[in-house]
Amino acid sequence: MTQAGLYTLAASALAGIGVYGLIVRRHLLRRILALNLLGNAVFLLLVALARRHPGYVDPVPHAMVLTGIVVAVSATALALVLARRYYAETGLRHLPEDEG
Amino acid sequence: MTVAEWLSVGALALGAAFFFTGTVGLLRFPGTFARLHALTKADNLGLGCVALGLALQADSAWVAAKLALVWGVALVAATVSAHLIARYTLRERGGTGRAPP
Amino acid sequence: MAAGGALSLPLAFLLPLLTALVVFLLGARRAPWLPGIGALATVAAVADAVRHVAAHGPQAYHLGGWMPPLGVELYADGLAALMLAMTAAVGLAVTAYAGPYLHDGHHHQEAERFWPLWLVQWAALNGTFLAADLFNLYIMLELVTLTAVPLVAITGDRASLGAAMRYLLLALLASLAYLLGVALLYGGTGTLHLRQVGELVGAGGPAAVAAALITAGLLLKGAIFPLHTWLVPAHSNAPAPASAVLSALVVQAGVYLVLRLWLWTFPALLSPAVGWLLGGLGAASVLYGSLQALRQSRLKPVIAYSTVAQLGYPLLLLPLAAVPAAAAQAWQGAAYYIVAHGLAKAGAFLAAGNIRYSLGHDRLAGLRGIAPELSVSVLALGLAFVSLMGLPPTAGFLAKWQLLSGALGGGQWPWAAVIVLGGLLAAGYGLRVLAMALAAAPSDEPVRRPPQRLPRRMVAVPLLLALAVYLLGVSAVPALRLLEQGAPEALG
Amino acid sequence: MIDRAFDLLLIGGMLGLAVQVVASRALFRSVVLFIALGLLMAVVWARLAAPDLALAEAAIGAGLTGALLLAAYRALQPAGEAGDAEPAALPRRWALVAAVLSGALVAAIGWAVLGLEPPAASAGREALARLGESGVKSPITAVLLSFRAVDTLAEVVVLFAAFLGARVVAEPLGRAGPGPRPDPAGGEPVLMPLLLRVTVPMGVLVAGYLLWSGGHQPGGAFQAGAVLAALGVLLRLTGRLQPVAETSPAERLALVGGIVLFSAIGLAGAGMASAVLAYPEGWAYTLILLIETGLTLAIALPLTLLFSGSAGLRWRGR
Repeated sequence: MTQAGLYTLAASALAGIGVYGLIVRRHLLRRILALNLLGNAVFLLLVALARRHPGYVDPVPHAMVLTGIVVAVSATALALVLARRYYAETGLRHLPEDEG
Repeated sequence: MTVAEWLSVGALALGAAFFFTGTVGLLRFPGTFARLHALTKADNLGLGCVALGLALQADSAWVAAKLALVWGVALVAATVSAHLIARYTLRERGGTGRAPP
Repeated sequence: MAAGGALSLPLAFLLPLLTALVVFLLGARRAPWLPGIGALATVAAVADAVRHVAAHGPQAYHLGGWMPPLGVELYADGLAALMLAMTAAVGLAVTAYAGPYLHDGHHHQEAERFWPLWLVQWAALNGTFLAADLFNLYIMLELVTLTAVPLVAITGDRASLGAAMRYLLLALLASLAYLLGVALLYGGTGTLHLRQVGELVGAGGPAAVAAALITAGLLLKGAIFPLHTWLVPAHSNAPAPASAVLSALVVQAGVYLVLRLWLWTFPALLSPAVGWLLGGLGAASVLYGSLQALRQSRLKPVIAYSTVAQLGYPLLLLPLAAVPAAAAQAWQGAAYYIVAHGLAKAGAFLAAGNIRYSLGHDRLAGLRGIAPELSVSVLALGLAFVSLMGLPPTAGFLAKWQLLSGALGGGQWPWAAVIVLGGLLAAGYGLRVLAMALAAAPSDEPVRRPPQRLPRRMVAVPLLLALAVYLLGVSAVPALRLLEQGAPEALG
Repeated sequence: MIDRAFDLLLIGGMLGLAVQVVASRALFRSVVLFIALGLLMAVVWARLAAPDLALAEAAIGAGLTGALLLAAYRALQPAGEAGDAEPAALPRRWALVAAVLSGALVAAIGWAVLGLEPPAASAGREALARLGESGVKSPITAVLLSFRAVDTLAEVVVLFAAFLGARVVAEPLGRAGPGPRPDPAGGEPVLMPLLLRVTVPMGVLVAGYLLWSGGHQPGGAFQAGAVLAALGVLLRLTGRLQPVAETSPAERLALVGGIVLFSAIGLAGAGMASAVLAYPEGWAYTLILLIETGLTLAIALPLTLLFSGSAGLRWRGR
């Protein structure tokens, strides 16, 4: 197995861990962490796939991940502010399952 | 291998040993102060050894200077953070309510 | 290195964006006229784009002069042009409506925050309809999400904060599922351009996994059953202009992309089984959303569940697209459906906003006797509901008719049954609301507080939107001809 | 051989940390381990020949996200409660469903990537071949600011939108961001002014260098902006920058100026070059550097403000 192959498999495992955490853990902060794990998995997949070409490293996925990192921190920041405000208003740190 | 390379390998190995010791200390020692003691002393020395080992293999003096700078900056950061952790712990545990300078 | 295509394509993205930035720079209070100017400029750019598409066929604009796969292409065919035009109509209406709604003295801070968010969202929506690049679409979708969530939460009460939180978490999951699929597609094809990917990707296993991930993400963003749970709390707790934008545009962008990607990028994967699966989800949305709408006791949740139902219809195109006798008509019907629903839903939410603004609540039981005081708003609500039910002479009728005759022409009676049943259920919840609103005030009712007077512009805007639905119902030829520009080759 | 062992060790560490982030009982532990995972990811990027990403990940992914997470962790801790008091875990059968679902996902993606042949041609290959036409020497900067400039423009707008959104749902000034300082009356640790005197000028220098170097080697507006934002966080935490409820005109200009400049140069391209977001012949390098300078501020300031939890910041030196 090549180095890129190893890391692509690692990325799929990381994605699984993220999705599992997103489903089973209900604390808002944990859900945000799980989403970030999933994001890291996607980034890892992109960068590992960029490494497979013989003779060159594809710069386009690198640019995509760089963009993705900034998008991820923006979304995380908004989610955290929203979670804090939600907690301040309701005293809850998770979303009730029944409504909606 | 030349003498410089032997020295480099020796320094790297020593650095790794320091890091290992520091990490064991971090994991095994009781209490914040003891852990801090293990971590800061051993790891700063370890990083110094690693930087030295790499500097001996460096292509130019410029790269070696950069490695020295890395070590210096890491020392400053480690000093301040160790100081802050110790200060915070002392205030929490000591219960005097007044932080030492 | 030539851009090709109409300059108005990038302008449709850049003009609302620049307006948003300048509004933020100056402050909405200091320049209350600026959002209106920006909206008019955007509408002009969109009109020019539509004119180009109608006269010269599909337009492709290569940003930076770089051809794909190197650069990002903006692409407007008839479908994209129609979406742009619908967004422009709703956008102009919302901009006109939000002015008096927000500047009435109670909502000063909300106004400062609403304008930049909404204008950035408009830019991102136009970008979503135009982008012919999978990764650019990801950023546009994130931009739509990150502006939609604050619009849900803008009132800051408990219900809307919880709804916004749920919406944000699910939308981020959806974006990442989409991006995961895009990563696989780029890894397999080396390009991000919609049609180039379609030509290179084939129908193998990796393509199927990527398509599944992307579709799951988009169905979640488009609130298709069973991934619809976040929609109703989010859309019914937002202020009226935000609800209108969210229901008429934001979720429909997700459904639009499902159609766009399956017909242009993954036609090779669109087997009858896949078509039935996606169409089945659409049908489930139609039936489930309509049934839930019948059971609500407040007006805004009724309209929100009706959104869940209406979003399902365009997906019925996917099982019909492979049937030669049904494809052409179903294609027109599905595309027209998105437009008809967008206009009618924006009108309905703005009219409901008037009722709520005036009465201070939107409980169905409390609507008795409002017709004399809120006659125009109730009229607009009624006209919008008639289109949602699919009665002539509305655009909703025309869209349903095309879908239905496509389904019947191709012998696809299960889909025809869903369409008819969905229409009947819509009549049920629509008439239930209208019956309440048109009923005489109960004589034994204690004295109500007098309804608050509505600014004239807020009265007129929902009615104009509702009338636009009738206009498109009576004279559909230009829009349908526009749709033929660059219609998908995958049909039939 | 050693290379492979190192890769396996990295992957093992990464996945082990990820499992701990999800499974750990104490939330604080999860947060800290997630930050550690971010640092490990930076090493992974370096291993995978992506030094640009290593820089960005260390500064943004681990550093700023970590600071945001820790501040939020503290804010979500009920007053006077030591433990985490987490909501009840889901019933067992749900965990089973989740395990099956995520297992299926892993299997599907793993199967897909193993069947994925690298394409003969790719956008990246073309980008490398036509690097000379972009006006810069670093392929990633060329992709970000020339070939796919619209992505970068939209992405800075995403950050701006997150700032706008955070303003909508923000908490009161006293509770937002990292919260009140533990002992505003008590003195500052003696080493703090020293640290700032070393770090701040050096950080500005590093940011400037990263910005300039982006034209020909790893670095650029993202990394420079992240370093500046980290400085902003440090100054906010030590009280040099105080949160305020109003965004000053200068801050407004810094927040949107870079985006306006980028869009304006992009629009001018329609008349002076071949297309929107194209640069006139011979001007590409200069204009890209100008845009990147504006973007550095448009990245640094919203990130700092998102951490600060305020609409603006005022200087309160000591």
